[in-house]
Amino acid sequence: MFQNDIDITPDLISRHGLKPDEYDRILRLIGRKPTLTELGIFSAMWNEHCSYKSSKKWLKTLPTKGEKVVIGPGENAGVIDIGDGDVAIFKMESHNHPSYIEPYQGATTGVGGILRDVFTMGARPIAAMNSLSFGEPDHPKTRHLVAGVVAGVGGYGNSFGVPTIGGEVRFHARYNGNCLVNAFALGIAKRDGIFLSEAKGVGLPVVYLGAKTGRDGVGGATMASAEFDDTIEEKRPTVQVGDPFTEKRLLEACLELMKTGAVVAIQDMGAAGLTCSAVEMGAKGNLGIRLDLDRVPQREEDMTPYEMMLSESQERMLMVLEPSKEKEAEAVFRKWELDFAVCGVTTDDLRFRIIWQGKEVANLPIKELGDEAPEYDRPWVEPKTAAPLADDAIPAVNDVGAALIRLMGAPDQASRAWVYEQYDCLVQGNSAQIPGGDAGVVRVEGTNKALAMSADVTPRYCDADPFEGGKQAVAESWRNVTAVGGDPIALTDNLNFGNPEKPEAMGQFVRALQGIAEACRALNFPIVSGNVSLYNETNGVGILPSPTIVGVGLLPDVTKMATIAFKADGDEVLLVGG
Amino acid sequence: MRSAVVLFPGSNRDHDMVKALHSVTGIKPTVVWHQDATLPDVDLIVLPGGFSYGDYLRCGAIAARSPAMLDVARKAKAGVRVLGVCNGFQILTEAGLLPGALMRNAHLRFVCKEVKLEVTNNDTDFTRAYAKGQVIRCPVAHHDGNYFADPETLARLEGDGRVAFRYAEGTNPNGSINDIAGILNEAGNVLGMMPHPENLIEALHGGFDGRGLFESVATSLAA
Amino acid sequence: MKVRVTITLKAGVLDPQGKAIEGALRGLGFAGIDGARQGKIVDLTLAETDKDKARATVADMCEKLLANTVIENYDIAILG
Amino acid sequence: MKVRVTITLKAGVLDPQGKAIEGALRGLGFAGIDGARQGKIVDLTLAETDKDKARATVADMCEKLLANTVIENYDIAILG
Ligand SMILES: Nc1ncnc2c1ncn2[C@@H]1O[C@H](COP(=O)(O)OP(=O)(O)O)[C@@H](O)[C@H]1O
Repeated sequence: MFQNDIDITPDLISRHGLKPDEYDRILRLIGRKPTLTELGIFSAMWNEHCSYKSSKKWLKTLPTKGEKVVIGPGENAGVIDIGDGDVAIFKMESHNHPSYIEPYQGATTGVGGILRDVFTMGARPIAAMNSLSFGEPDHPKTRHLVAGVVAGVGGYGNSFGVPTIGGEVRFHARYNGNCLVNAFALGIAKRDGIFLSEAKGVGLPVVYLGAKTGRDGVGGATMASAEFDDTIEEKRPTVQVGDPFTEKRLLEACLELMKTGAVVAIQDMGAAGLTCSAVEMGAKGNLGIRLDLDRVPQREEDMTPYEMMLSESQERMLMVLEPSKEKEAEAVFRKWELDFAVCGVTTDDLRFRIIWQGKEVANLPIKELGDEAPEYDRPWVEPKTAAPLADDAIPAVNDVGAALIRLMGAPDQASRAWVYEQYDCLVQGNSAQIPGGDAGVVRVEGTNKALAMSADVTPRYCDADPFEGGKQAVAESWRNVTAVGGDPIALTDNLNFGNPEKPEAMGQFVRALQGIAEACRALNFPIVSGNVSLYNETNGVGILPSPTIVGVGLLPDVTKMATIAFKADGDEVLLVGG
Repeated sequence: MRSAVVLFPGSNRDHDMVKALHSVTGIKPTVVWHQDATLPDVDLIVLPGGFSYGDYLRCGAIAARSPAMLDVARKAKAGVRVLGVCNGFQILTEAGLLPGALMRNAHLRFVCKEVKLEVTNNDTDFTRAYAKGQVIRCPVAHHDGNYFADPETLARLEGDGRVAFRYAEGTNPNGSINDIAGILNEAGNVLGMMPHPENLIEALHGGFDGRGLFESVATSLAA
Repeated sequence: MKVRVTITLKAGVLDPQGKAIEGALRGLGFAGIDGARQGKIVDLTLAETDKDKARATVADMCEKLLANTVIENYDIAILG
Repeated sequence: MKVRVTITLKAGVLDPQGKAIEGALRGLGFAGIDGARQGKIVDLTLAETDKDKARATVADMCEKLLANTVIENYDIAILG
């Protein structure tokens, strides 16, 4: 029997990843002890992953505005204008911890999540990329992780039907206990066909769509913000399983529904699905939300409200619907054989209320849940930078040929065909440049223009000097987009760092971010979306600072695109640049 | 040439196929939902690529039992040309319209790359625009393209010239028996193939080798 | 009633997955493996309470969908 | 010695494949299906003749390769 009113002990608080002072903040905010469901909701809303409590202060310093920026950070994905009434919508997101625990499913659900972020906004995804960092090639876990992650990235994207047109793979001992899986997706929509999460109107139906809710990943969002240690085995059952088949139908159903004018607001369910999505929709719209959990489609028996509010089951969406179109909306979802349930209503009381078996199990101030989340100015120290190498520190090469072969065969230099040949890079028929070149390029359907994109970061550089490394990642992405003939417009980032509670790691974060910001300003290359993944640390060893950048640019005429291959015998080869 | 593309839940190269047919024949194909029990009267029915029903149970198995497929079978029997590409090929074998089965790729991985195809038989409605023995370029993108048939079936396919395409020059990407990439039914009006001719039909794709297949069907109808 | 359908590949049908499993096990240092074949199971929960009827229904399901009898055999077990 | 390993998804783990099978059976007109879950089997032929040793070796194989113990359970049966 589920007990909502159990005693909230310090142990329970700490198991929810909440610090004692954070719990005091909750008490002050609601003026009483929270129920168990409420504690779960706070833990989901206030963990690092959802609240950005360690990084918010610094993210605000990034340049996010530009002539072509339609929507910057804050929505599911960033939006840029690409002319003719078209917009490109894109974002990158990490699934590092889940992929380390279960590489195949971790990677699939990462790809699934980022695709949903894009089509939630009304865009059909037309390109995907991924940036993968693994431990040393001969580390006992590496082979298993690489095989699982690559198969998972492909397994989801290929089935969903989005071309994967680029990415990166690297190996380094500092990822031995913590691989990185960053997934990027980009979609296309019309400028007047963008959908947002802000709920509007009182008394409107809140509708649950997609797959049923199970106990998948209960506590997962909290896990993604906790450092790993050897108790990791115990956290295993929280693995979510991705279902690209359901997601593909969800995509088609959502896009079909959006055309009918029935959608007032829409939000995908990612980490801590129902909680974060409902709170975000309400808070943004200055509205309360009441959810009736007995109407939520459930896959498992006897689910508690606590489990339902924290479930991370994939392939689900929440929408606020235009009431007159409810029947029409339902028909679309039935056609695609997806669950559809009116499970809540918008209210004018600014409360987030959860009803279960006729009882109210949570009643919280909706805006404060997000706005009053703790925000930290974590102490940081200037990170150690590596001293420049002396000119004679590296012995001269005697046998250039042998050195070249070694270089080309090095794990970080060798051909990536074994990875990208497992990804469908052609589906949709618009791929102009597939993996193997400087940037991936896709044509915008029905036009002669195309979008170029490239994922870049060199964590070795960031480790040696976070500021310069951050700058370099932006510059490299810019160069790659330019190299195919694209005009860089904006970028998304995925900031993967170690434990922010350690001043040295926090210093790496701060300095890298400053470097990124400086490069973005210098290049007039704004950041329109992104994701932060902290606590990438195992047994006290942090990863290399890894701020992945994906820059996006426009080619007005795809027939003018440049490619990497030499074209003819006797052509002259020029070296340009500094 | 009038054509129809059958859309199953999980199809994902339907759009590519529609574009290819439109581009080559000048007429936009009709898209038919898999629940429709009757297909329109057309000259060519296409089952597109993708992951119908997520490839769950067996690739193509669940789609092969959908209402539209009963009509596809009827129309195939009546001589209407039917083309199944990739998942479409898997559906045709599962529906019994073509013999054999498509198994998991020998290396067990999804493979997306360009291969070489030998036009083994150019005396068919689908291959007339090519020369016999011509080697064309064509991309593949699949997880289960490893064609298998028992020895008698195989002997019959080979003996009757029903192997339309073979992977050439050592490019067999999946372990397919006899390097088989595409086969015909006995009457020659149903073709199933793993490679994607619809993805090599314009300059953007880096070549035009896939057009011949659609041109062949169009001209065979005109004749 | 719970019914388990076990679907195996017919003898003589190529089994890339089985072969790969065999190779992978050898690669992990396991010796003395003379063969590996893979197959699948489908566990069904049926409202039917009569064993014979359940068996007949499931056989029909196998013929119509669950097994591809060109390449697969199936076996039905009533689990209770 | 022949050994059959049966690998099933842990309770609660989403089984998209099982769901699709269930839906397809309904679509074919079968009624009274309360659930379908899929799993797989691996049939091994081993040189080993001692049952206990075979069982131990196969358990090791399951842990190392055959089953994904994060989401799957396995069961070992000696077929003889
Ligand atoms: N994970 C991946 N997914 C898809 N494509 C990849 C992946 N990793 C590398 N690639 C592709 O392989 C090619 C070589 O990669 P990389 O060595 O990182 O390129 P560069 O150093 O030229 O930027 C690029 O075209 C890149 O897009």
